[in-house]
Amino acid sequence: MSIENTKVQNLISSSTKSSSLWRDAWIRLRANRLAALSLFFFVLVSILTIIGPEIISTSYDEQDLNNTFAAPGSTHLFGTDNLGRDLFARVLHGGRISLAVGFLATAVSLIIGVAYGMTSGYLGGKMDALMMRIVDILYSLPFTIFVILLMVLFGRNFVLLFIAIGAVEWLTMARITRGQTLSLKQAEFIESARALGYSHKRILFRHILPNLIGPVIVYATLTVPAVMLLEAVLSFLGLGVQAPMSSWGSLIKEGSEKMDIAPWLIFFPGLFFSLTLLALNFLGDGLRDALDPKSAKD
Amino acid sequence: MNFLEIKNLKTFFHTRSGTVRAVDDISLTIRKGEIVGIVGESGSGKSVTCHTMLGLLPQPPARIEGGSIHFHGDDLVNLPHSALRAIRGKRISMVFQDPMSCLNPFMTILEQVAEPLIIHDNLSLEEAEKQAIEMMEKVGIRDAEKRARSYPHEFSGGMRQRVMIAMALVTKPDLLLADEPTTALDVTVQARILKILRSLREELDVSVLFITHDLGVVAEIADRIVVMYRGKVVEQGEVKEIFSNPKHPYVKGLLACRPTLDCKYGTLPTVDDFLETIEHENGAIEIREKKNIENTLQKLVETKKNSEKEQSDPLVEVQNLTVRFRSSKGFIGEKTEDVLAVDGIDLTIQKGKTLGLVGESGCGKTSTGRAILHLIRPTSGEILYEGKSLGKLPAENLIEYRKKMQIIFQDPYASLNPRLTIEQTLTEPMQVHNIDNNNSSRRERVVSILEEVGLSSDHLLRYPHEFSGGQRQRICVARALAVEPEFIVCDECVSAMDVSIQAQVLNLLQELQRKRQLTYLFISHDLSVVKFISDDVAVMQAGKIIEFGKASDVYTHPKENYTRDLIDAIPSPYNLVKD
Amino acid sequence: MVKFILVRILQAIPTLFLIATLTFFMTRMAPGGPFDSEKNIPDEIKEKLEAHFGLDKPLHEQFILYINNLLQGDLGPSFKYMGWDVSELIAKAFPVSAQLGILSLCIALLMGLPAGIIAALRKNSSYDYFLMISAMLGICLPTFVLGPLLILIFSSWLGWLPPLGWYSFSDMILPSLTLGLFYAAYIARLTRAGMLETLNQDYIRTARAKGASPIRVVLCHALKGGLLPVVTFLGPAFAGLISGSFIIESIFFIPGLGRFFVTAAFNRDYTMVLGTVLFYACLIIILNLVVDIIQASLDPKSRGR
Amino acid sequence: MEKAIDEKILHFGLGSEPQYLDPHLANSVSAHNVIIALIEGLVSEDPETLKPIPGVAEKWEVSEDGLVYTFHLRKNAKWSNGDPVTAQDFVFSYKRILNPELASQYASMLHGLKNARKYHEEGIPWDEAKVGAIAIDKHTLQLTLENPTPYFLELLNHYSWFPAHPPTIKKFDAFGKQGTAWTRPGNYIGNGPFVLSDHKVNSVIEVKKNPLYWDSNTVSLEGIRFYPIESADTEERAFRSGFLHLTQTVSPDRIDFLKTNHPNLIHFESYLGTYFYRFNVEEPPFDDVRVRLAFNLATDRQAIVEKVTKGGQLPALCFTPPGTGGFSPTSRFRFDPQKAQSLIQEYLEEKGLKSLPKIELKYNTSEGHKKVAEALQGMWKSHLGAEIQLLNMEWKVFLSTIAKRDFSLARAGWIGDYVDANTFLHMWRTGDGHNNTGWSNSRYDELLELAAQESDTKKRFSYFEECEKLIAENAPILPIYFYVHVTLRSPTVKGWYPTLLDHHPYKYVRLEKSEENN
Repeated sequence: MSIENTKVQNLISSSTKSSSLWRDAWIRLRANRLAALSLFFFVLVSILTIIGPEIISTSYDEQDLNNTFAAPGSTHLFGTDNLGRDLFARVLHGGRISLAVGFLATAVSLIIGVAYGMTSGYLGGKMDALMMRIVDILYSLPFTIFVILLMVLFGRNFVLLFIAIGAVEWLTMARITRGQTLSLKQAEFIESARALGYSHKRILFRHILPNLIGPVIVYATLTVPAVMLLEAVLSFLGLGVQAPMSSWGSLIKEGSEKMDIAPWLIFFPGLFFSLTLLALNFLGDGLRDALDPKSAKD
Repeated sequence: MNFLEIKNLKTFFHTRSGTVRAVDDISLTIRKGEIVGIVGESGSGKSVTCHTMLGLLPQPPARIEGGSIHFHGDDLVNLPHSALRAIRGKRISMVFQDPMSCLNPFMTILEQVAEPLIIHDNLSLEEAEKQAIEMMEKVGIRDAEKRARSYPHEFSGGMRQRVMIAMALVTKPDLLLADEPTTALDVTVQARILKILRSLREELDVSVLFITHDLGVVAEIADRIVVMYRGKVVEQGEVKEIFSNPKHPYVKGLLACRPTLDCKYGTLPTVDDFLETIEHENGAIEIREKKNIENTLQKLVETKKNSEKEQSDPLVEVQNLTVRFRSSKGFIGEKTEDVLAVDGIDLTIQKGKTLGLVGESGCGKTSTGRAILHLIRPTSGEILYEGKSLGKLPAENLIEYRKKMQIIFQDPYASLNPRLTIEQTLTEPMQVHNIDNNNSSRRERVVSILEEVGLSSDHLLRYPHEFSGGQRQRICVARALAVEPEFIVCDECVSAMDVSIQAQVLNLLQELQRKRQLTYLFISHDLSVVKFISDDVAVMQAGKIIEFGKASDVYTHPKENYTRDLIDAIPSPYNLVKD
Repeated sequence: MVKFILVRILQAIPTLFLIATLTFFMTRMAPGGPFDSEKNIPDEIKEKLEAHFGLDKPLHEQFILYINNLLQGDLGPSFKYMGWDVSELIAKAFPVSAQLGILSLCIALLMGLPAGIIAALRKNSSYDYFLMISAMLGICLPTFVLGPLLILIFSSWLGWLPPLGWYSFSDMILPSLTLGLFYAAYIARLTRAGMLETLNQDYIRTARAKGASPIRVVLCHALKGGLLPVVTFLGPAFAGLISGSFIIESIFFIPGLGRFFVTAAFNRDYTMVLGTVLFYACLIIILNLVVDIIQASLDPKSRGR
Repeated sequence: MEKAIDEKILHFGLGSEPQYLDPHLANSVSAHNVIIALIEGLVSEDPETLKPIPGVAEKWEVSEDGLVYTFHLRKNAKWSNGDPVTAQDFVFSYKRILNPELASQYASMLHGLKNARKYHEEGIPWDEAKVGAIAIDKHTLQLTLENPTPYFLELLNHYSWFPAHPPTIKKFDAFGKQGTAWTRPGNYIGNGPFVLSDHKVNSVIEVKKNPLYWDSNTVSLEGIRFYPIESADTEERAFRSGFLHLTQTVSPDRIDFLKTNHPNLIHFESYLGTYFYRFNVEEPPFDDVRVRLAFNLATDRQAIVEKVTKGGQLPALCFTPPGTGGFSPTSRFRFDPQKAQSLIQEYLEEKGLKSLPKIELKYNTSEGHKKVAEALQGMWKSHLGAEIQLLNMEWKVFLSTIAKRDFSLARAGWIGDYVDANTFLHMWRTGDGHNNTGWSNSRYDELLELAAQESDTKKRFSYFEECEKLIAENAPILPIYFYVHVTLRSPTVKGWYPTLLDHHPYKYVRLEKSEENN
């Protein structure tokens, strides 16, 4: 018996080229030049914003009132702002906030949306109808308006910002998840899982959830830029983060006011913001193509 | 007169993973008023040939590498797009396989049928519609005038295919390309469509190139047959000639592995019994006939003799089973529709035997299978397993029976979780049901089951998408076997397969039954397959069992007209040969 | 169909009630009131002021009173714009927002649809890449950057168009363009995706097999199915255009509903905030309904129901 | 713009939509800017000095004790519907604004009238209360004051003293009611140089020349269009592209740019106001006067006005702006980081602390406030080692936070209502509605009481001086700078003079083509 067993072991180690769908997707993603470039750019920006502020010598809030509105140059790579603060440091720091808002709020919406959508889709029937009707009702709330209202009425508060934005975005996430769950539920491998007597928990988490992740990741990738835009809008209304911290949104807002006298103040934050959004969007598109088995046929 | 002549046509697909020689140097001719059937399994290049003729292939990846298609003096391969468009739909029309997806859901039937006339003949809308309605009546759409303004979804599958045919013939073309036009249809509907095609050929004097994977169909309709295999034409000739005296080993194998009503084999021969293929380094393929075929076949015939089984105890009894679906569209208020899928049926499945359940689509046979396994709750009635009622069991005890009863589905692509390796898929049921308590012994068991279904331990760490359809179905069988069941529902489990693979899977099922004393409920729309594998047969129509009995009795002496109709509708080359 | 509409309207009632309740208590719980200002008002005067507008009553009484008035179609007086009723103000501001929204939507459709169709037909060509990267840029460029940029170019430098206001047609061009470009980009992407999906359908192959010309294939066969996602998007888009235009309205000084809402929120103009939120909610509900109806009428399968 | 000059229409950026156009309810500068075009008070202002000059009253007498004023109304003063403006109209107006039912925010401006409080606050009927406002005849009005008030005539230029047309008020039942429609175009009856012709909320308020105005010959403008543009950027863009003649919102960041590139457009005008921070003297660490003084000493006001605000503001080294009604307090606040440090050191040692606790600085959301706060944050960090956390709040939230005294350090500003030191010093009395620091000093309260009774200017000023000294010693606040009004004004606008209260009577304003204007 043990001999048999080692034989099996050997066979397993010798069978090399097994490729999971994830690996395939990764290969497809890498083959998509735009998406690969976007991924690279995005990783670069993330690293820059995460460790950048720690390693560069100037601090984002250090003022030099004698050197305001300095044009980009060797001492200040991106120039300085109205209080003589180094724009490069501020862009890096702002990116940290913007990305944090983008990702945390998306995470909030992801968790709520997937849990809700999966429950609704899996339960089906009356319960599903009821849960989706609730989503429909929530859809008809003017949500941007509510976010603004919340922020205006209760002051800005990071947690509130996530909750508010997450509360807006989870609806679509829930719909997507529910749709996927419904169609997966009818897939024959789920039926065979039921025929094999698997528990609901096992079916949900081992068989449905992993197959949901594709579309969910794609949507999440596209949600992050949407959230970052919303944060920028809030910044425009003066409801963004607290000074002297800044997000890309608030930097762009400040820059757009001084477009004609200090164009670099809008150029650099705008460039980073737009390129990051661009990268995330292209990455999302690329992921959709890579994860969608339909496109694998081409 | 050869009015269409294909010479040395080569169409290759250039993809990232390499070049596929989809059509590799074929030549064939069609004469005026003739029906030529192209037969081949999936991937043999028959559809590509057809699409190449009309320039419908997406280029790239497809590319015509050489050859010519002469039609009335034009070479279709080199024709400019506009000239080709003038031929498409006017002189050469095409009918596709799936009449649902091939009709535009946003346009009325009439608009679509009349459209070729408007495009090619510059007819006024009125005139075009008049002719369209006439043609629709010709293809057997009753009340065409009235129904013409409906949308495709309001038509049944057979009616839609008639619409497609009307649309193709409305311009009175010289040549009709029919790409598997009856594959998605029930046998009785198929028979009617074939009849219409035959009669219209006479009436309109149109040549037909009929593509199908079904030898029976081609025998019914074609004058001449072209057999394709791996992008090449392996044999062509008159229908009778080919069926009575096939020359190429592949054709011989194809004819032999197809279960027929008067099948003489106990175990089906497979194409591999007839030939071996040798791939040369330059990509060319050589096909050689195997030796001693006669011997092999003789052995297979002998297996039939000891296959008669004795009477045994019932394992599963179905009593007065009713399944009703309630489809409600929304949370409050809106309409609910009741569909009575299964209408109070009784069935008995004997231990160690196979019950075949046949019927046309929508007759309730699938619902019956799932209700027996309690995958859907029966609305009323009882399922007894070894005399115990499953309906009365609490959920935790049902799990015990889940171990004993398993199911294999039609679509092996959808029945495996794409995110799990084969090993994970196969060990999971063992974990759930606590079969073997450690992983190494489970792995051993998995390997032995894999070997039993004709796979090897090499496949353990692979993912489903790395396998072919036939292999996947074997994995599905292996998964069902993992819990050591006694009873398996096979729900159309070979319907989507090519005949050669179908034969392999049928053989596997039979072998497993013998070795493991399994009991099958074999659900299928294909009467020949059911006849081959079943001991008892139940015929279902509109939710009711209309006939039940020993397979041999039912087929030879059907009591009901419906059963007889079904049997008569089976297209069979042997009817032809016998004539 | 009538039944469907009726059911939807019935469903809207609890939705609106929920929104009203939520907004009412949210605004009231917020710090600050409509009569706070930097020059402090003595408490007694403030009490009088509040009594004057019934703000001194217990909250639940105020709520019941508000709902009662609401049922009679009375949205109450504005606190910020003294002497005007909320309904009057909405009646004046909404047409402005609607005008802006419709113009932007027209621009968005006129630019987005052709761009999307061309990109889909010339998939993976340089046209496609150019159009889609432009569209992506359009999506990623916040309106509050685009707006001032357009003003800088077209009014400050070139002097062609007025920088703000909503008094004549020339005033409308820049704001509609600013707002429209974002949606044009979005529509272009949606159209492309929808068209690509449709062009892959079997019935397109059927149409080609009939000998239909590429233009006929696109116009007669692909467009209807390909634009379905765009139609679905139009409802939320229009609602978004109207309720989300406050940035444009503030940059271009347009007296639209969005600006009213934001100022009202900042000024604790309770009745105005409530009024606008309820109005927006109604609008979204109606637009969703309209889109559903249009969609149903486009899709023959759901037409019967 | 050329067209506007020909049409003689002034385009004016208003900053925000006024809540009220009713003079008895108005509460904002933007309302003031509109109302002075529509209504004229008893006296008017000299456009350059703001000295009281005859308005509706052509002349007046003051009793020797400074308590009784007798105004003689001109006979040709008319309401815009042709009715004569009478003494009774004024009495009616005072009765209306003091009417407790009306709940006017500025009614207390009239508390200087004898017995006005009795009627307003104690609910005693007008006639019984014997309020010191009597119409002797149709054209003679006699006002009696509680205290001699040297600045009384200046006070009369505040809109709370303006008349309203009694028949209109009665018609719209607006005597005791807010939010009536009488202030809409078509209903609005005024007596000023202009009449309200159009009002599109959030878009434009338009006034046209009033032909019935007694001095309409002096009025050059044919009309004014007021644009309530909330966004400072939008307003500035509007000015730059020639859409507006005048705007008063200029971002500090632009001042340098404008000074170099458009020196003819930008105007700096001193303004009667102080920009300062409040300490909460009841919460540590600011409960200790040394900490408050240290923060004051560590504030380089000169740097703030030169590097941050840049609008030609004066550093505030005392609380009352110098020269307010002739009173200039001694400068007592100074910049001395060493001293500041030693004070903090002393404090820390006594409390056994290593460093100051983290301090929150609250301000209402605005670019300008943010810049000053960020600059101070830097100064205090380097001089005192103080960690300051900035917290900007939306306006209404900020107001309620201040009123609840839920802060330790908060931005503030005060604009004088009239040209007298009293308008500034008044607010630091114990329990004053604007105090909000928790600071209380009985000597200070006493001094203000003495000043109110005193008619001798010299003595009054000595009381004020002592008040300033008390403020500097106790430092309940941190004065930063005195306001300056930065205006962008097209050179075509003539007859617009820098004034301390930023009042600009429109009747003297003209639009002329200018060679500078290209």
